[in-house]
Amino acid sequence: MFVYILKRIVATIPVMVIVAVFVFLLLRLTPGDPAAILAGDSATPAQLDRIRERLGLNDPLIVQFMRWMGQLLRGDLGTSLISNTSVSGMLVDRLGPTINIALMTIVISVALAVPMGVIAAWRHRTWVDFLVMSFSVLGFSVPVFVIGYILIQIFAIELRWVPVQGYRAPSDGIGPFFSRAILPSLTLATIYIALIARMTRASMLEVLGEDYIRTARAKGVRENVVLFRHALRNAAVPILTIIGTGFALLISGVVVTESVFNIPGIGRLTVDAILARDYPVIQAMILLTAGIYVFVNLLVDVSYSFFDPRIRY
Amino acid sequence: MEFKSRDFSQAGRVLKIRKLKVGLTGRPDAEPVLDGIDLDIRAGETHCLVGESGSGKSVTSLAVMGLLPKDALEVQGGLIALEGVEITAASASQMRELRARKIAMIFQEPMTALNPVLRVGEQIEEVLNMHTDLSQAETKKRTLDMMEQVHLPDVQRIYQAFPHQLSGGQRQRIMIAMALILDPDLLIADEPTTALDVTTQLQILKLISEMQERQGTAVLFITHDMGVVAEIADTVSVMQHGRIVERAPIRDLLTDPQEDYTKKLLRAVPNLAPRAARAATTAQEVISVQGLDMTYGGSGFFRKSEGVKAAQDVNFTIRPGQTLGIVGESGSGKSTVARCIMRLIDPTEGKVTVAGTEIAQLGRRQLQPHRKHFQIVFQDPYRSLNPRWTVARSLCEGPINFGTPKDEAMAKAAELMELVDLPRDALDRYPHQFSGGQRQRIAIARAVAMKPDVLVADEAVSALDVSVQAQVLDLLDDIQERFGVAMLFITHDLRVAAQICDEVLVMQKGLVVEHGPAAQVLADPRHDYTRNLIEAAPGRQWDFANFRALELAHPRQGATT
Amino acid sequence: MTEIPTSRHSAFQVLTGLFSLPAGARIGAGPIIAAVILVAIVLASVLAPLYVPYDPLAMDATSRLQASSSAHLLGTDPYGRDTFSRVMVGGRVSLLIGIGAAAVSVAIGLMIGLVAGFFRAADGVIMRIMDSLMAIPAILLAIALVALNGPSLTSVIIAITVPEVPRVVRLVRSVILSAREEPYVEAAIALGSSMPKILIQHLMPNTFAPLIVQGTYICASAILIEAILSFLGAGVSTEIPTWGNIMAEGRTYFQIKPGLIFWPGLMLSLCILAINLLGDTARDLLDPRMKKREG
Amino acid sequence: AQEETTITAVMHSGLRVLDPVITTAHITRNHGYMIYDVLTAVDENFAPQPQMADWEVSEDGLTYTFTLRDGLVFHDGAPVTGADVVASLSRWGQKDSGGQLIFDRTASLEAPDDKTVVWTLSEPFAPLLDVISKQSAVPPFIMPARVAETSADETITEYVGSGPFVFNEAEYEPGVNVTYEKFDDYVPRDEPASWMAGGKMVNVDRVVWTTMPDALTALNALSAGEIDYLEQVQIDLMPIIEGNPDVTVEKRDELGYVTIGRPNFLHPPFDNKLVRQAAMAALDQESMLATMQGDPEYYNVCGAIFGCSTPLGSEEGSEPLTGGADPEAARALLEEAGYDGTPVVLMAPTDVVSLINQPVVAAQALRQAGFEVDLQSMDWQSVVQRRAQQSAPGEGGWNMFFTNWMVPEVSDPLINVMVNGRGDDAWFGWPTDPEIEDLRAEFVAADGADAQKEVAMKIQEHVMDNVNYIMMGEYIIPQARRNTIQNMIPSPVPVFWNMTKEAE
Ligand SMILES: Nc1ncnc2c1ncn2[C@@H]1O[C@H](COP(=O)(O)OP(=O)(O)OP(=O)(O)O)[C@@H](O)[C@H]1O
Ligand SMILES: Nc1ncnc2c1ncn2[C@@H]1O[C@H](COP(=O)(O)OP(=O)(O)OP(=O)(O)O)[C@@H](O)[C@H]1O
Ligand SMILES: [Mg+2]
Ligand SMILES: [Mg+2]
Repeated sequence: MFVYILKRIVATIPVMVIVAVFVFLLLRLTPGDPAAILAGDSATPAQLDRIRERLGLNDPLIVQFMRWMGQLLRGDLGTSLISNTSVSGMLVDRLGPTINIALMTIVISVALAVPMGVIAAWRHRTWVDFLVMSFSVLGFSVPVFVIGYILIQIFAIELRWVPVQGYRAPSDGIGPFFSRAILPSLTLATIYIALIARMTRASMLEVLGEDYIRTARAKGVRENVVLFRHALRNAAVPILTIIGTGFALLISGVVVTESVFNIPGIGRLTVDAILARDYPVIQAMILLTAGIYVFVNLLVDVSYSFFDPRIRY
Repeated sequence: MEFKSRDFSQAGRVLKIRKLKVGLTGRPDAEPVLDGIDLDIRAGETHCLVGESGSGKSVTSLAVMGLLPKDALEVQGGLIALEGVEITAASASQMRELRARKIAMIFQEPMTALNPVLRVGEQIEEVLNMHTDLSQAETKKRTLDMMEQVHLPDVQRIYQAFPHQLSGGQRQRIMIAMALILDPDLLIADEPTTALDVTTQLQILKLISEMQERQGTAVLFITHDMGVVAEIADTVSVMQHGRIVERAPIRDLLTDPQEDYTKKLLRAVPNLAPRAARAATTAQEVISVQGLDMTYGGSGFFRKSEGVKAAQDVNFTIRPGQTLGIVGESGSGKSTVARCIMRLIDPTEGKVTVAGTEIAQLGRRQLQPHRKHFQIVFQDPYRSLNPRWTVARSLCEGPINFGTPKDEAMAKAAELMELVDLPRDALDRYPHQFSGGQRQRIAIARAVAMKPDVLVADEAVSALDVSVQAQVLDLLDDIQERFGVAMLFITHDLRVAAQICDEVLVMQKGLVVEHGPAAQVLADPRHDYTRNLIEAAPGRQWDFANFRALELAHPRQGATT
Repeated sequence: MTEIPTSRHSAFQVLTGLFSLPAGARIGAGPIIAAVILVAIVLASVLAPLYVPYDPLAMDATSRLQASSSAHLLGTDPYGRDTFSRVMVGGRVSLLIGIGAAAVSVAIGLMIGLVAGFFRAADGVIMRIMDSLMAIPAILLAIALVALNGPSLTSVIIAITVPEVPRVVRLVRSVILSAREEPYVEAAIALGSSMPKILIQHLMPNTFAPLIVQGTYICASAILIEAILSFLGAGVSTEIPTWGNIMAEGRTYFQIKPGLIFWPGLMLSLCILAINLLGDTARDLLDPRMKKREG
Repeated sequence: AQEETTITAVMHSGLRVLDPVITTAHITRNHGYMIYDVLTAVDENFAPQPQMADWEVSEDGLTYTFTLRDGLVFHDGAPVTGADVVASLSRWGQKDSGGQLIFDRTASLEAPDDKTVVWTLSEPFAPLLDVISKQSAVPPFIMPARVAETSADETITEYVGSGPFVFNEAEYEPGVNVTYEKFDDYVPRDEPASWMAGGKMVNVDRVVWTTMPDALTALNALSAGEIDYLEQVQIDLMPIIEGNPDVTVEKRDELGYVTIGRPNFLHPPFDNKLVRQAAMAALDQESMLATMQGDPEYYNVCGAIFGCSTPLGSEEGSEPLTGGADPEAARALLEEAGYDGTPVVLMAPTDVVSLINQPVVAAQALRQAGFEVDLQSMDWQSVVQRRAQQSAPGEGGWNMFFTNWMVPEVSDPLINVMVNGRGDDAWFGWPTDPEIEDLRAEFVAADGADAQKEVAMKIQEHVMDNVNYIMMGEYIIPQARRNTIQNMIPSPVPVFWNMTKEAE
């Protein structure tokens, strides 16, 4: 197992290299000119060219790539072309909000969705099941921003329980953090609750017909234990997978939530950077998210064999 | 032979079943699965339920447990009362209270009945946690104790093991431990010893009877093993087609059966005496195994463990038309040998030559064309059938793989169904809709359909009632004669081994302790262990087919009859 | 030595083997209603140009953001275009994108996932590549693709599909990892079934239940992602109405004219609900244990 | 002691570039006005007024002498000297198009002493004061000499000015938040504030600018009192806050913006004047503005290329634009031009709210007049990159795009880049238009407001005939504030001096 984890960690390196090359090429294929953003509307072509020269954008691709790789090897993520600030500093500033919201979302989603899915499967084809199903379909098909607006309307504007927008780090106090993070987390959670609940239900349905469930009942085990200990663990693998890939989705999918709730996170940073073609920021962001994906999925893969001992690596 | 002959009329009535009718859910007009079952079991009594496979024995027991599959079967009439409490009307929480404390059940198929993702130790402990207030340490102690009592070896390891790491018999003993640990008032045992070798079986049976003496436990024992019935039963009910056709105290039933069906059943019980050896062939052996070694595992979650040496230095050859039997205690490595030969697992060491090809080292792809030559009937028939596939599809899979056109394969499948005594229309059903024995016959049919050169049968008949078992053994014999199949027959049932084997190989703890012609090994065992095995064979003093006791003075004679 | 018979089957045979439904399967009212709704929406969308009262692109600055009226059944948008006409016509491209993206990512993801789950040797490499792919934001990919190919339906579907595929792969693989340990797989090996056959006929059906969930999710999210993409200029042209871009355009008007989001959203939800119900039914039909026994 | 007052303002975009010389982005200019001061500035009558310095012009119009007023210090405590001014002007002069015109004619720019700057020209340049007083796009902000010595192509890395607010670098998050603190040592002028001129009295302790990408959220936050000020309110969304008694929606300045369409002169069909005229005839200001703004209160049909309420504004010859669409006339023009159905590639940005509508509306109108239109959606960055491509529309080029300007950015022929006719050196679209170049030279040479106005009229006429660009009208984006915010001066640039904040 240790060997496996070690191997996986080593395997991260080629993944990162692939991502790096791919992203680098992709970025240079997309039209757009950071120099133009910098210079503004009325710059002349000659001015633009001078800025490009200074930013090193006129060098051959391979030179630019090697330069970037060199920087990376020295642990330097580079400097934003637009704001001229260090990328690592930006990431540090922006990562906190996103990670905090994402974690809170995951906790909320799993805590709500798994029991929902379990109960729906247990009461297969009853109104409970139907309710969970319908909710999750809504969760998929209502745009995130609508959910956000509705939550704001109810909890921030009508009830005035929480602020409309903004973000405070947990270090500024749990109360302020919580009151601002709860709506965005709920907003983000809807879609994951929907997804996880559906997956839990589907997976549980497969399991509940098994003989060992009957055995558990024969032992006089309480129904909740039958469901959560015996059945859920057997149903866990696809659920875990969804949670894992869902986390990855979260990281990149927070854009809308972050704009609706005005949270200075990396989702917004990424989109802003893409729209401004701020190459060093985009590259760093994608490497970072790739790293997170790899890590989260490693966790998920390792946890498979914890939940299903027949899976061995 | 001594039969039990206690009178229970004074003892309290534990289970009372009246006019029980079970049918398909939502379809009261369809033919019921159980019809008009009446049954009484009193404290301390052992009531055996025998009868053909698919006759409704398991369904009866599930109905008592209140665990009929809701979507498929439902109680449509009658009454079941446990110590006066009517189960048919009990609420879910009442039922929960009753289970494990008052009624416990050992399920028929131990692999599917155990949760694959929980350690078996935890699964036993759970019963205690649910129904007692014992401390953690006490719980564990009770559990390990119980595991010792069902004669599991190496309990510390097995406590930590997951079901898939255990042999069939070990799993079954886990089930037994789970059922016995709370000393229930009524124990339902559905074929609890099918996967156990006779010595272990004997110990388990003793364990149950001790509990009965101690607690006055009533036992409903479902089995097809007449030897076991003869040993343990107070009363016997014979089932056929969802009805009880005959009920009698054990002695009466064995000496003077009334119904034709009962007679037929008893006549089918094989004799423990080895059958006449077949003419030795000089043909080239089709399978030869040399120096086979298999060690499982070797790495744990966070620590290295030594691994389980499941088979060591196994050697044998089989010629066409011959049968080699492997007998031995549960967990001795029989299935492991079978799986190595089938190359379902890769042997750690050794050679396996089938039809002239050395297969122990072949890659998967190279092996595939040779698979036609050797087939296996798995120990666990339910799991070995794809639950999403109809029986017809499962039966056709192999032949189609090797070029038989689909129509032809279908026609063959239908024939095979008849061969193993299942209705043709069952072809369109799914595995979960069959009884345990029916599934096993399907598994046999599937292997036979391939007309292999070598057939490995891992406890292929252990779940079958004797009449069907006899048919299947005839069938195997017939196939062997017609196609010259070499057979590796794994069983713990010495009667069966005696019936079918030319040679017998005895295994213990991964080692071959004795190997020789059947007549010699069974009639004149050299090794202590073999001797123990034979001694332990239940009901060996009774000649079931003739409704009388065997003359023990001339055991050797049987070999020549 | 006996002649070794061939064990080749046409892919067709392998696949048809998969869909032998239980005879006499009973279907309840729910799925039938679902099918009717789905067919109705698809037909209404496909035939929309024939019956909608306005050209979905015709603007009228004098009738912006109107409420429902007899002239404009569902009111108008900020350009004064008729919402009803736009929503109905919008279904065409949206459904195409949703179903296209779901079908493509499920199909590709299923294939790769089967291989990764079953062949340990391939697993490491495939999963690392998938990890890399997952990290690429759809937006970036879409912008690049549009730059290369021009804005087209294909570019949009590819851009949505690429990050979706690894998720499907992961899911399929996880199910296969468990299922391949089942004894019936061993039995199939013993019967000489080829790897592709085992994969497709024995293992693949285990993935259907989770795939139906994932597939419907992809379908819905593709329709919504398309909206985001078209707003970044990487979707289909702004001139082609889709449910996604109608909602995205209506986004800021949420508090003023919720209908701009509500109506296309309703259509989308209905579709997804119907697809889900049908998916569940299909799943139940494919899994005999779920099905009530018919005599 | 009084409690600290902080104004939280949501601005139209995030601040990312801190160098006000290198970019023309409005948010950076606004930032410049917060922390820097300027030598001279325009008041609400477009008239240059002294700010940091008084000036004197020699009789021959060749020598400008600026005298710095007393009490000017940078945020780091150093006094502002003539050398700082010279360095700052020189750097600006390399970047700004108006500045370049002046430096083309500059003999010398020197600081004989700490308080004086002397600017000597080689030939008279009447609009010099107008150019250095302008508020858009790049005003000549005064920085310490060590900062201003940075190359004009590199961004500065030290943000020290002598303006009324101090930039708080620690709390700066690019694109998200920027915090300014009151500069206690700033000495305002005595005159009342008027536009960028006059006394800049700071009455609050801190100003925080934040960016809210979501317009609805910003409005909701204003309603809930989480922010004090919203620079731009989408007019369609005004109903949300209209009922709120604590919030005022108002026009900050009457000038507003213009929106324009620019054809590409290099490629068919717009290389043909008749086709350009046809396009102009096909388009209709009223419906475009109505679609963009909705409420007529906030737009203004206006055919004056220099803006309707500016000194040079004139609507001469603009009937085709202001009189509604005339598809028939357009068709006739197309026929005359022999238009062969070459599709017009119209770039439609999708991520800039203020530019989304124009291409969509235009595409519809052009089609009605018989044009083939290929409306291509893309993000603004792609527009920005693509509009710099001179290749044919089929090969990555384009035919037409739309953009917006603040009225002061187009209000005279020197500032307005679209009337530049120097071919490849001209602004995107690259018209080669010697006539207009002659007119612009005439404008520079013209002496006095009346003479200038006359030339401007000629340019207007010429543009209407040659269709250098299509003026699509003026519009105003209102601002919204909590009622606690008072005394904000009207100005095209939102300024935070003078403003007071009462306790709620
Ligand atoms: N879930 C089910 N759905 C439909 N029919 C079933 C189901 N389970 C069992 N049956 C049918 O009920 C009958 C009785 O089955 P049961 O399992 O009780 O047999 P059994 O006597 O225990 O046989 P065996 O000795 O082979 O285990 C069989 O014909 C079987 O096909
Ligand atoms: N996958 C596995 N991992 C670890 N140990 C295993 C595994 N499978 C079997 N074993 C162990 O190997 C030994 C031999 O098992 P095997 O299944 O061959 O026994 P068997 O002779 O077939 O017994 P039975 O008659 O009970 O089926 C047992 O002790 C068992 O616990
Ligand atoms: Mg049974
Ligand atoms: Mg075994």
